[in-house]
Amino acid sequence: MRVVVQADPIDATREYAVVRDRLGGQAGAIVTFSGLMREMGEDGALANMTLEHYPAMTRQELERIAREAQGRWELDEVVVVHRFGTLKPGDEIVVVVTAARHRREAFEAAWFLMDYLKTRAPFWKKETTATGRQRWVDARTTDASAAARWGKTGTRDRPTSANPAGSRRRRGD
Amino acid sequence: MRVVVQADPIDATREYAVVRDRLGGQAGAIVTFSGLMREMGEDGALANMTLEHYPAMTRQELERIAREAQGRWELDEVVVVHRFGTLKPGDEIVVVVTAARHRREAFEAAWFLMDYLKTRAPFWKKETTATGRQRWVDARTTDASAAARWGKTGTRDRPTSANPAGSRRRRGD
Amino acid sequence: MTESSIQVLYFSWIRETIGSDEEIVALAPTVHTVGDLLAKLCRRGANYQRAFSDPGRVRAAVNQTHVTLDHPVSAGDEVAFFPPVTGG
Amino acid sequence: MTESSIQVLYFSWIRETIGSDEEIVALAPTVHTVGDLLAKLCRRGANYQRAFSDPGRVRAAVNQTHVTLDHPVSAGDEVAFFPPVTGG
Repeated sequence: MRVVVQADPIDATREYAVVRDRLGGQAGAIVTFSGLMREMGEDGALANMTLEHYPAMTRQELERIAREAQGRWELDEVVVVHRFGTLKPGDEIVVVVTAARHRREAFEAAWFLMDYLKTRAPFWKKETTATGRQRWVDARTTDASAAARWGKTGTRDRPTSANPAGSRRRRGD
Repeated sequence: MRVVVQADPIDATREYAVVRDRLGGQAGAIVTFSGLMREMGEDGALANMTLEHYPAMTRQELERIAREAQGRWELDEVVVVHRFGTLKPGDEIVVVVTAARHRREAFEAAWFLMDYLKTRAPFWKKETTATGRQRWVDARTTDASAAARWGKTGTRDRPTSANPAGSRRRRGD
Repeated sequence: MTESSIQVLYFSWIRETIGSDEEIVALAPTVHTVGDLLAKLCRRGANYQRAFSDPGRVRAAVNQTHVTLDHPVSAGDEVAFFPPVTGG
Repeated sequence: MTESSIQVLYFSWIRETIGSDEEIVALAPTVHTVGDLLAKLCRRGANYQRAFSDPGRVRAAVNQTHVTLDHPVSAGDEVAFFPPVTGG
Protein backbone atom coordinates (compact mmCIF):
# COMPACT_ATOMS: atom_id res chain seq x y z
CA MET A 1 0.00 0.00 0.00
CA ARG A 2 1.26 3.43 -0.92
CA VAL A 3 -0.59 6.60 0.15
CA VAL A 4 0.94 9.99 -0.61
CA VAL A 5 -0.30 13.56 -0.23
CA GLN A 6 1.98 15.95 -2.08
CA ALA A 7 2.32 19.50 -3.38
CA ASP A 8 4.58 18.42 -6.24
CA PRO A 9 3.09 17.41 -9.60
CA ILE A 10 2.05 13.76 -9.70
CA ASP A 11 3.84 11.49 -12.16
CA ALA A 12 1.13 8.96 -12.99
CA THR A 13 3.39 7.03 -15.36
CA ARG A 14 5.93 6.50 -12.58
CA GLU A 15 3.23 5.34 -10.15
CA TYR A 16 2.09 2.77 -12.71
CA ALA A 17 5.59 1.64 -13.68
CA VAL A 18 6.63 1.06 -10.05
CA VAL A 19 3.63 -1.20 -9.47
CA ARG A 20 4.12 -3.14 -12.71
CA ASP A 21 7.84 -3.66 -12.19
CA ARG A 22 7.46 -4.66 -8.55
CA LEU A 23 4.67 -7.18 -9.21
CA GLY A 24 6.53 -8.69 -12.19
CA GLY A 25 3.97 -11.24 -13.37
CA GLN A 26 2.07 -11.68 -10.10
CA ALA A 27 -0.92 -9.52 -11.07
CA GLY A 28 -2.87 -10.00 -14.28
CA ALA A 29 -4.62 -6.63 -14.21
CA ILE A 30 -3.62 -3.10 -13.28
CA VAL A 31 -6.09 -0.21 -13.37
CA THR A 32 -4.73 3.31 -13.19
CA PHE A 33 -7.18 6.14 -12.66
CA SER A 34 -6.14 9.77 -13.10
CA GLY A 35 -8.33 12.68 -12.10
CA LEU A 36 -7.22 15.79 -13.98
CA MET A 37 -7.90 19.49 -13.64
CA ARG A 38 -10.17 20.56 -16.50
CA GLU A 39 -9.55 23.88 -18.24
CA MET A 40 -13.24 24.84 -18.20
CA GLY A 41 -14.98 25.61 -14.91
CA GLU A 42 -18.63 26.52 -14.45
CA ASP A 43 -17.80 30.20 -14.98
CA GLY A 44 -15.57 29.73 -18.05
CA ALA A 45 -11.88 29.13 -18.68
CA LEU A 46 -9.73 28.58 -15.60
CA ALA A 47 -6.28 29.96 -14.85
CA ASN A 48 -5.62 27.63 -11.94
CA MET A 49 -7.12 25.80 -8.99
CA THR A 50 -6.04 25.63 -5.38
CA LEU A 51 -6.66 22.50 -3.33
CA GLU A 52 -6.92 23.23 0.39
CA HIS A 53 -6.75 20.23 2.68
CA TYR A 54 -6.71 19.22 6.36
CA PRO A 55 -3.15 18.00 6.74
CA ALA A 56 -3.59 16.19 10.07
CA MET A 57 -6.51 14.21 8.66
CA THR A 58 -5.86 13.76 4.93
CA ARG A 59 -3.27 11.02 5.00
CA GLN A 60 -5.00 8.89 7.60
CA GLU A 61 -8.35 9.24 5.81
CA LEU A 62 -6.77 8.13 2.52
CA GLU A 63 -5.17 5.20 4.36
CA ARG A 64 -8.55 4.25 5.83
CA ILE A 65 -10.06 4.26 2.33
CA ALA A 66 -7.17 2.20 0.90
CA ARG A 67 -7.44 -0.36 3.73
CA GLU A 68 -11.18 -0.56 3.16
CA ALA A 69 -10.49 -1.46 -0.50
CA GLN A 70 -7.94 -4.09 0.57
CA GLY A 71 -10.53 -5.59 2.89
CA ARG A 72 -13.17 -5.79 0.17
CA TRP A 73 -11.05 -7.14 -2.68
CA GLU A 74 -8.00 -9.34 -2.98
CA LEU A 75 -5.50 -6.84 -4.27
CA ASP A 76 -1.82 -7.20 -5.04
CA GLU A 77 -1.27 -3.46 -4.66
CA VAL A 78 -3.13 -0.22 -3.91
CA VAL A 79 -1.67 3.22 -4.58
CA VAL A 80 -3.37 6.54 -3.81
CA VAL A 81 -1.54 9.79 -4.58
CA HIS A 82 -3.37 13.09 -4.04
CA ARG A 83 -2.11 16.55 -4.74
CA PHE A 84 -2.72 19.78 -2.81
CA GLY A 85 -1.75 23.40 -3.42
CA THR A 86 -2.05 25.24 -6.72
CA LEU A 87 -2.64 23.27 -9.95
CA LYS A 88 -2.95 24.29 -13.58
CA PRO A 89 -5.32 22.82 -16.19
CA GLY A 90 -4.25 19.35 -17.31
CA ASP A 91 -2.46 18.54 -14.05
CA GLU A 92 -3.23 15.30 -12.25
CA ILE A 93 -5.22 15.95 -9.05
CA VAL A 94 -5.28 12.35 -7.97
CA VAL A 95 -3.91 9.03 -9.20
CA VAL A 96 -5.15 5.65 -8.01
CA VAL A 97 -3.49 2.37 -9.05
CA THR A 98 -4.95 -1.05 -8.22
CA ALA A 99 -3.42 -4.40 -9.14
CA ALA A 100 -5.19 -7.73 -8.88
CA ARG A 101 -5.22 -11.20 -10.35
CA HIS A 102 -8.15 -10.44 -12.63
CA ARG A 103 -9.59 -7.28 -14.14
CA ARG A 104 -12.86 -7.25 -12.23
CA GLU A 105 -11.19 -6.82 -8.84
CA ALA A 106 -8.85 -4.14 -10.17
CA PHE A 107 -11.67 -2.18 -11.85
CA GLU A 108 -14.03 -2.38 -8.89
CA ALA A 109 -11.40 -1.43 -6.33
CA ALA A 110 -10.18 1.58 -8.35
CA TRP A 111 -13.72 2.82 -8.90
CA PHE A 112 -14.57 2.29 -5.21
CA LEU A 113 -11.46 4.19 -4.13
CA MET A 114 -12.38 7.16 -6.32
CA ASP A 115 -16.03 7.18 -5.21
CA TYR A 116 -15.03 7.06 -1.55
CA LEU A 117 -12.22 9.54 -1.86
CA LYS A 118 -14.57 12.04 -3.54
CA THR A 119 -16.85 12.09 -0.48
CA ARG A 120 -14.37 11.45 2.36
CA ALA A 121 -10.91 12.85 1.61
CA PRO A 122 -10.71 16.32 3.24
CA PHE A 123 -9.89 18.45 0.17
CA TRP A 124 -11.63 21.60 -1.06
CA LYS A 125 -11.18 23.11 -4.52
CA LYS A 126 -11.08 26.83 -5.20
CA GLU A 127 -11.05 27.79 -8.87
CA THR A 128 -9.57 30.98 -10.29
CA THR A 129 -10.91 31.94 -13.72
CA ALA A 130 -8.83 33.48 -16.49
CA THR A 131 -10.48 36.81 -15.58
CA GLY A 132 -9.35 36.49 -11.96
CA ARG A 133 -12.61 35.53 -10.26
CA GLN A 134 -12.41 32.95 -7.49
CA ARG A 135 -15.02 30.39 -6.53
CA TRP A 136 -15.20 27.41 -4.18
CA VAL A 137 -16.32 24.32 -6.08
CA ASP A 138 -19.56 22.81 -4.75
CA ALA A 139 -19.73 19.12 -3.95
CA ARG A 140 -21.61 17.17 -6.62
CA THR A 141 -24.64 15.31 -5.34
CA THR A 142 -23.81 12.55 -7.84
CA ASP A 143 -20.59 11.95 -5.88
CA ALA A 144 -22.58 11.18 -2.73
CA SER A 145 -24.83 8.73 -4.56
CA ALA A 146 -21.84 7.15 -6.32
CA ALA A 147 -20.24 6.49 -2.93
CA ALA A 148 -23.49 5.25 -1.39
CA ARG A 149 -23.87 2.42 -3.91
CA TRP A 150 -20.86 0.64 -2.35
CA GLY A 151 -22.67 0.28 0.98
CA LYS A 152 -21.36 0.87 4.48
CA THR A 153 -17.70 1.03 5.46
CA GLY A 154 -16.03 -1.41 7.79
CA THR A 155 -17.90 -4.44 6.49
CA ARG A 156 -14.82 -6.54 5.91
CA ASP A 157 -16.54 -9.78 6.77
CA ARG A 158 -18.94 -9.26 3.88
CA PRO A 159 -18.16 -11.66 1.02
CA THR A 160 -16.49 -10.04 -1.98
CA SER A 161 -19.19 -11.37 -4.27
CA ALA A 162 -21.70 -9.06 -2.62
CA ASN A 163 -20.14 -5.87 -3.94
CA PRO A 164 -22.12 -3.71 -6.38
CA ALA A 165 -20.83 -4.89 -9.72
CA GLY A 166 -21.45 -8.48 -8.72
CA SER A 167 -25.16 -8.05 -9.10
CA ARG A 168 -25.44 -5.31 -11.61
CA ARG A 169 -27.95 -5.58 -14.38
CA ARG A 170 -29.06 -3.50 -17.31
CA ARG A 171 -32.01 -1.32 -16.56
CA GLY A 172 -35.05 -3.09 -17.95
CA ASP A 173 -33.52 -6.56 -17.77
CA MET B 1 -9.08 6.81 -31.58
CA ARG B 2 -5.89 4.78 -31.64
CA VAL B 3 -5.92 1.03 -32.31
CA VAL B 4 -2.63 -0.82 -32.60
CA VAL B 5 -1.70 -4.49 -32.92
CA GLN B 6 2.00 -4.98 -32.37
CA ALA B 7 4.73 -7.57 -31.76
CA ASP B 8 6.89 -5.07 -29.88
CA PRO B 9 6.51 -4.67 -26.11
CA ILE B 10 3.76 -2.22 -25.16
CA ASP B 11 4.76 0.92 -23.31
CA ALA B 12 1.68 1.62 -21.20
CA THR B 13 3.20 4.74 -19.66
CA ARG B 14 3.71 6.25 -23.10
CA GLU B 15 0.14 5.42 -24.18
CA TYR B 16 -1.15 7.21 -21.08
CA ALA B 17 1.18 10.20 -21.38
CA VAL B 18 0.25 10.81 -25.03
CA VAL B 19 -3.45 10.94 -24.14
CA ARG B 20 -2.92 13.21 -21.13
CA ASP B 21 -0.67 15.63 -22.98
CA ARG B 22 -2.90 15.81 -26.05
CA LEU B 23 -6.10 16.44 -24.07
CA GLY B 24 -4.43 19.06 -21.85
CA GLY B 25 -7.30 19.89 -19.50
CA GLN B 26 -10.19 18.78 -21.72
CA ALA B 27 -10.83 15.47 -19.94
CA GLY B 28 -11.31 15.17 -16.18
CA ALA B 29 -10.76 11.43 -15.99
CA ILE B 30 -8.41 8.95 -17.64
CA VAL B 31 -8.61 5.23 -16.97
CA THR B 32 -5.70 3.05 -18.08
CA PHE B 33 -6.15 -0.71 -17.98
CA SER B 34 -3.23 -3.08 -18.41
CA GLY B 35 -3.61 -6.79 -18.86
CA LEU B 36 -0.37 -8.52 -17.95
CA MET B 37 1.05 -11.98 -18.45
CA ARG B 38 1.07 -13.78 -15.11
CA GLU B 39 4.03 -15.94 -14.17
CA MET B 40 1.80 -18.79 -12.91
CA GLY B 41 -0.31 -20.79 -15.35
CA GLU B 42 -2.68 -23.60 -14.48
CA ASP B 43 0.17 -26.10 -14.78
CA GLY B 44 2.72 -24.12 -12.77
CA ALA B 45 5.36 -21.51 -13.52
CA LEU B 46 5.47 -20.22 -17.08
CA ALA B 47 8.50 -19.57 -19.25
CA ASN B 48 6.59 -17.62 -21.89
CA MET B 49 3.35 -17.31 -23.80
CA THR B 50 2.67 -17.00 -27.51
CA LEU B 51 -0.29 -15.00 -28.75
CA GLU B 52 -1.51 -16.18 -32.16
CA HIS B 53 -3.93 -13.88 -33.94
CA TYR B 54 -5.87 -13.48 -37.20
CA PRO B 55 -4.04 -10.54 -38.76
CA ALA B 56 -6.63 -9.68 -41.41
CA MET B 57 -9.35 -9.52 -38.78
CA THR B 58 -7.69 -8.34 -35.54
CA ARG B 59 -7.31 -4.68 -36.25
CA GLN B 60 -10.77 -4.18 -37.70
CA GLU B 61 -12.37 -6.11 -34.84
CA LEU B 62 -10.55 -3.92 -32.28
CA GLU B 63 -11.69 -0.84 -34.23
CA ARG B 64 -15.28 -2.10 -34.17
CA ILE B 65 -15.07 -2.53 -30.39
CA ALA B 66 -13.53 0.92 -29.93
CA ARG B 67 -16.21 2.55 -32.11
CA GLU B 68 -18.88 0.72 -30.15
CA ALA B 69 -17.49 2.28 -26.94
CA GLN B 70 -17.44 5.72 -28.57
CA GLY B 71 -21.08 5.25 -29.52
CA ARG B 72 -22.11 4.28 -26.00
CA TRP B 73 -20.18 6.92 -24.03
CA GLU B 74 -19.05 10.45 -24.67
CA LEU B 75 -15.30 9.91 -24.74
CA ASP B 76 -12.48 12.34 -25.40
CA GLU B 77 -10.16 9.51 -26.40
CA VAL B 78 -10.02 5.73 -26.78
CA VAL B 79 -6.79 3.78 -27.13
CA VAL B 80 -6.49 0.01 -27.60
CA VAL B 81 -3.06 -1.56 -27.99
CA HIS B 82 -2.78 -5.34 -28.20
CA ARG B 83 0.33 -7.41 -28.45
CA PHE B 84 0.93 -10.63 -30.39
CA GLY B 85 3.87 -13.03 -30.64
CA THR B 86 5.93 -14.30 -27.73
CA LEU B 87 5.66 -12.62 -24.32
CA LYS B 88 7.37 -13.21 -20.99
CA PRO B 89 5.79 -12.98 -17.51
CA GLY B 90 5.09 -9.40 -16.46
CA ASP B 91 4.72 -8.13 -20.05
CA GLU B 92 1.67 -6.10 -20.98
CA ILE B 93 -0.65 -8.14 -23.24
CA VAL B 94 -3.12 -5.33 -23.77
CA VAL B 95 -3.47 -1.69 -22.75
CA VAL B 96 -6.71 0.27 -22.95
CA VAL B 97 -6.91 4.01 -22.25
CA THR B 98 -10.19 5.92 -22.02
CA ALA B 99 -10.56 9.65 -21.37
CA ALA B 100 -13.82 11.39 -20.52
CA ARG B 101 -15.22 14.41 -18.76
CA HIS B 102 -16.10 12.43 -15.63
CA ARG B 103 -14.82 9.21 -14.07
CA ARG B 104 -17.97 7.15 -14.59
CA GLU B 105 -17.77 7.30 -18.39
CA ALA B 106 -14.03 6.55 -18.38
CA PHE B 107 -14.40 3.57 -16.00
CA GLU B 108 -17.40 2.09 -17.78
CA ALA B 109 -15.89 2.45 -21.25
CA ALA B 110 -12.56 0.89 -20.24
CA TRP B 111 -14.29 -2.03 -18.54
CA PHE B 112 -16.61 -2.50 -21.51
CA LEU B 113 -13.67 -2.49 -23.93
CA MET B 114 -11.89 -5.18 -21.94
CA ASP B 115 -15.00 -7.35 -21.55
CA TYR B 116 -15.72 -7.11 -25.28
CA LEU B 117 -12.15 -7.58 -26.37
CA LYS B 118 -11.88 -10.74 -24.24
CA THR B 119 -14.70 -12.40 -26.19
CA ARG B 120 -14.29 -10.84 -29.67
CA ALA B 121 -10.67 -9.99 -30.46
CA PRO B 122 -9.22 -12.94 -32.45
CA PHE B 123 -6.27 -13.87 -30.22
CA TRP B 124 -5.33 -17.28 -28.83
CA LYS B 125 -2.86 -17.85 -26.01
CA LYS B 126 -0.46 -20.77 -25.88
CA GLU B 127 1.50 -21.12 -22.66
CA THR B 128 4.90 -22.77 -22.29
CA THR B 129 5.75 -23.88 -18.77
CA ALA B 130 9.21 -23.68 -17.22
CA THR B 131 9.47 -27.44 -17.83
CA GLY B 132 8.76 -26.99 -21.54
CA ARG B 133 5.16 -28.19 -21.73
CA GLN B 134 2.81 -26.30 -24.05
CA ARG B 135 -0.91 -25.74 -23.60
CA TRP B 136 -3.57 -23.67 -25.33
CA VAL B 137 -5.41 -21.51 -22.78
CA ASP B 138 -9.13 -22.22 -22.57
CA ALA B 139 -11.61 -19.37 -22.79
CA ARG B 140 -13.06 -18.47 -19.36
CA THR B 141 -16.83 -18.78 -19.16
CA THR B 142 -16.77 -15.75 -16.84
CA ASP B 143 -15.48 -13.71 -19.79
CA ALA B 144 -18.57 -14.55 -21.82
CA SER B 145 -20.91 -13.56 -18.99
CA ALA B 146 -18.89 -10.40 -18.32
CA ALA B 147 -19.35 -9.35 -21.95
CA ALA B 148 -23.03 -10.31 -21.97
CA ARG B 149 -23.93 -7.87 -19.17
CA TRP B 150 -23.26 -4.95 -21.53
CA GLY B 151 -26.09 -6.01 -23.83
CA LYS B 152 -26.17 -6.21 -27.62
CA THR B 153 -23.76 -4.47 -29.94
CA GLY B 154 -24.77 -1.82 -32.41
CA THR B 155 -27.29 -0.17 -30.09
CA ARG B 156 -25.91 3.32 -30.42
CA ASP B 157 -29.29 4.98 -30.08
CA ARG B 158 -29.63 3.55 -26.58
CA PRO B 159 -29.26 6.28 -23.95
CA THR B 160 -25.98 6.20 -22.04
CA SER B 161 -27.87 6.06 -18.76
CA ALA B 162 -29.08 2.58 -19.64
CA ASN B 163 -25.67 0.98 -19.39
CA PRO B 164 -25.02 -1.55 -16.59
CA ALA B 165 -23.42 0.56 -13.88
CA GLY B 166 -26.24 3.07 -14.15
CA SER B 167 -28.61 0.78 -12.39
CA ARG B 168 -26.35 -1.36 -10.30
CA ARG B 169 -27.34 -2.13 -6.75
CA ARG B 170 -25.97 -4.11 -3.89
CA ARG B 171 -27.30 -7.61 -3.64
CA GLY B 172 -30.02 -7.55 -1.02
CA ASP B 173 -30.85 -3.85 -1.46
CA MET C 1 -4.96 24.72 25.16
CA THR C 2 -6.04 23.93 28.71
CA GLU C 3 -7.51 20.69 29.97
CA SER C 4 -11.07 22.04 29.65
CA SER C 5 -10.81 23.51 26.17
CA ILE C 6 -10.98 22.17 22.63
CA GLN C 7 -9.22 23.19 19.45
CA VAL C 8 -11.55 24.16 16.59
CA LEU C 9 -10.46 24.26 12.94
CA TYR C 10 -12.27 25.73 9.92
CA PHE C 11 -11.70 24.99 6.23
CA SER C 12 -12.68 26.33 2.81
CA TRP C 13 -15.41 28.97 2.66
CA ILE C 14 -16.39 28.29 6.28
CA ARG C 15 -12.88 29.40 7.24
CA GLU C 16 -13.18 32.46 4.99
CA THR C 17 -16.64 33.44 6.24
CA ILE C 18 -15.62 33.14 9.88
CA GLY C 19 -12.30 34.86 9.16
CA SER C 20 -10.22 32.43 11.18
CA ASP C 21 -8.68 29.05 10.54
CA GLU C 22 -8.16 27.88 14.10
CA GLU C 23 -9.17 28.83 17.62
CA ILE C 24 -9.26 27.49 21.16
CA VAL C 25 -12.73 27.26 22.65
CA ALA C 26 -13.49 26.72 26.34
CA LEU C 27 -15.65 23.66 26.83
CA ALA C 28 -18.81 24.98 28.54
CA PRO C 29 -20.79 22.53 30.70
CA THR C 30 -23.70 22.75 28.22
CA VAL C 31 -21.54 21.49 25.32
CA HIS C 32 -21.74 17.74 25.04
CA THR C 33 -21.85 17.20 21.27
CA VAL C 34 -20.49 18.68 18.06
CA GLY C 35 -23.96 20.18 17.49
CA ASP C 36 -23.86 21.87 20.94
CA LEU C 37 -20.46 23.34 20.03
CA LEU C 38 -21.84 24.63 16.72
CA ALA C 39 -24.75 26.35 18.54
CA LYS C 40 -22.34 27.93 21.00
CA LEU C 41 -20.09 29.21 18.18
CA CYS C 42 -23.10 30.76 16.41
CA ARG C 43 -23.60 33.03 19.41
CA ARG C 44 -20.16 34.53 18.76
CA GLY C 45 -21.31 36.73 15.90
CA ALA C 46 -22.90 37.20 12.49
CA ASN C 47 -19.90 35.72 10.66
CA TYR C 48 -20.35 32.39 12.49
CA GLN C 49 -24.09 32.45 11.89
CA ARG C 50 -23.49 33.04 8.17
CA ALA C 51 -20.89 30.26 7.96
CA PHE C 52 -23.20 27.76 9.64
CA SER C 53 -26.54 29.05 8.31
CA ASP C 54 -27.15 26.00 6.09
CA PRO C 55 -26.66 22.84 8.18
CA GLY C 56 -26.81 20.77 5.00
CA ARG C 57 -23.54 22.34 3.88
CA VAL C 58 -21.61 21.82 7.12
CA ARG C 59 -19.59 18.71 7.90
CA ALA C 60 -17.50 17.94 10.99
CA ALA C 61 -14.59 15.81 12.14
CA VAL C 62 -13.50 15.01 15.69
CA ASN C 63 -9.86 14.08 16.11
CA GLN C 64 -9.46 13.74 12.31
CA THR C 65 -12.39 11.37 11.86
CA HIS C 66 -15.68 12.23 10.09
CA VAL C 67 -18.57 12.45 12.56
CA THR C 68 -22.21 13.53 12.64
CA LEU C 69 -23.42 16.43 14.79
CA ASP C 70 -24.57 14.16 17.61
CA HIS C 71 -21.00 12.95 18.18
CA PRO C 72 -19.71 13.77 21.71
CA VAL C 73 -16.91 16.27 22.31
CA SER C 74 -14.53 16.14 25.23
CA ALA C 75 -11.80 18.36 26.62
CA GLY C 76 -8.66 18.13 24.47
CA ASP C 77 -10.51 17.16 21.28
CA GLU C 78 -9.68 18.65 17.90
CA VAL C 79 -12.96 19.53 16.16
CA ALA C 80 -13.02 20.64 12.50
CA PHE C 81 -15.89 22.25 10.56
CA PHE C 82 -15.89 22.30 6.77
CA PRO C 83 -18.16 22.13 3.68
CA PRO C 84 -18.72 18.80 1.89
CA VAL C 85 -15.33 17.77 0.50
CA THR C 86 -14.47 18.25 -3.19
CA GLY C 87 -11.21 16.37 -3.69
CA GLY C 88 -10.36 13.73 -6.25
CA MET D 1 -8.73 -19.38 -55.83
CA THR D 2 -11.36 -19.67 -58.55
CA GLU D 3 -14.71 -17.92 -58.74
CA SER D 4 -16.47 -20.93 -57.26
CA SER D 5 -14.14 -21.57 -54.33
CA ILE D 6 -13.65 -20.15 -50.85
CA GLN D 7 -10.57 -19.66 -48.73
CA VAL D 8 -10.64 -21.43 -45.36
CA LEU D 9 -8.38 -20.46 -42.43
CA TYR D 10 -7.74 -22.32 -39.17
CA PHE D 11 -6.34 -20.97 -35.91
CA SER D 12 -5.00 -22.22 -32.58
CA TRP D 13 -5.51 -25.89 -31.71
CA ILE D 14 -7.99 -26.28 -34.58
CA ARG D 15 -5.15 -25.37 -36.93
CA GLU D 16 -2.81 -27.78 -35.15
CA THR D 17 -5.33 -30.65 -35.11
CA ILE D 18 -6.12 -30.27 -38.79
CA GLY D 19 -2.45 -29.78 -39.61
CA SER D 20 -3.02 -26.85 -41.97
CA ASP D 21 -3.50 -23.14 -41.52
CA GLU D 22 -5.13 -22.32 -44.83
CA GLU D 23 -6.72 -24.06 -47.79
CA ILE D 24 -8.87 -23.43 -50.83
CA VAL D 25 -12.15 -25.34 -50.85
CA ALA D 26 -14.41 -25.72 -53.90
CA LEU D 27 -17.89 -24.44 -53.11
CA ALA D 28 -20.15 -27.48 -53.66
CA PRO D 29 -23.80 -26.80 -54.59
CA THR D 30 -24.87 -28.30 -51.26
CA VAL D 31 -22.88 -25.75 -49.24
CA HIS D 32 -24.99 -22.72 -48.41
CA THR D 33 -23.93 -21.91 -44.86
CA VAL D 34 -20.86 -22.01 -42.61
CA GLY D 35 -22.41 -25.09 -40.96
CA ASP D 36 -22.70 -26.81 -44.36
CA LEU D 37 -19.02 -26.06 -45.00
CA LEU D 38 -18.07 -27.48 -41.60
CA ALA D 39 -19.96 -30.71 -42.39
CA LYS D 40 -18.25 -30.97 -45.77
CA LEU D 41 -14.81 -30.47 -44.18
CA CYS D 42 -15.50 -33.21 -41.62
CA ARG D 43 -15.77 -35.71 -44.48
CA ARG D 44 -12.15 -34.97 -45.39
CA GLY D 45 -10.67 -37.06 -42.60
CA ALA D 46 -10.26 -37.94 -38.94
CA ASN D 47 -8.16 -34.85 -38.20
CA TYR D 48 -11.03 -32.58 -39.30
CA GLN D 49 -13.54 -34.64 -37.33
CA ARG D 50 -11.36 -34.34 -34.23
CA ALA D 51 -10.90 -30.60 -34.67
CA PHE D 52 -14.62 -30.02 -35.01
CA SER D 53 -15.88 -32.77 -32.67
CA ASP D 54 -17.16 -30.33 -30.02
CA PRO D 55 -19.32 -27.70 -31.74
CA GLY D 56 -19.37 -25.70 -28.47
CA ARG D 57 -15.65 -25.06 -28.90
CA VAL D 58 -15.76 -23.94 -32.54
CA ARG D 59 -16.27 -20.35 -33.66
CA ALA D 60 -16.33 -18.92 -37.18
CA ALA D 61 -15.80 -15.69 -39.05
CA VAL D 62 -16.78 -14.85 -42.63
CA ASN D 63 -14.76 -12.12 -44.28
CA GLN D 64 -13.20 -11.19 -40.91
CA THR D 65 -16.51 -10.80 -39.08
CA HIS D 66 -17.78 -13.10 -36.30
CA VAL D 67 -20.76 -15.19 -37.49
CA THR D 68 -22.90 -18.08 -36.32
CA LEU D 69 -23.03 -21.39 -38.17
CA ASP D 70 -26.22 -20.48 -40.05
CA HIS D 71 -24.45 -17.59 -41.79
CA PRO D 72 -24.41 -17.96 -45.62
CA VAL D 73 -21.18 -18.53 -47.55
CA SER D 74 -20.60 -17.43 -51.13
CA ALA D 75 -17.88 -17.90 -53.70
CA GLY D 76 -14.87 -15.75 -52.92
CA ASP D 77 -15.53 -15.61 -49.16
CA GLU D 78 -12.81 -15.99 -46.55
CA VAL D 79 -14.07 -18.33 -43.84
CA ALA D 80 -12.12 -18.85 -40.61
CA PHE D 81 -12.60 -21.52 -37.92
CA PHE D 82 -11.12 -21.13 -34.47
CA PRO D 83 -11.71 -21.88 -30.76
CA PRO D 84 -13.27 -19.24 -28.47
CA VAL D 85 -10.79 -16.35 -28.37
CA THR D 86 -8.48 -15.83 -25.37
CA GLY D 87 -6.93 -12.43 -25.95
CA GLY D 88 -6.76 -9.47 -23.61
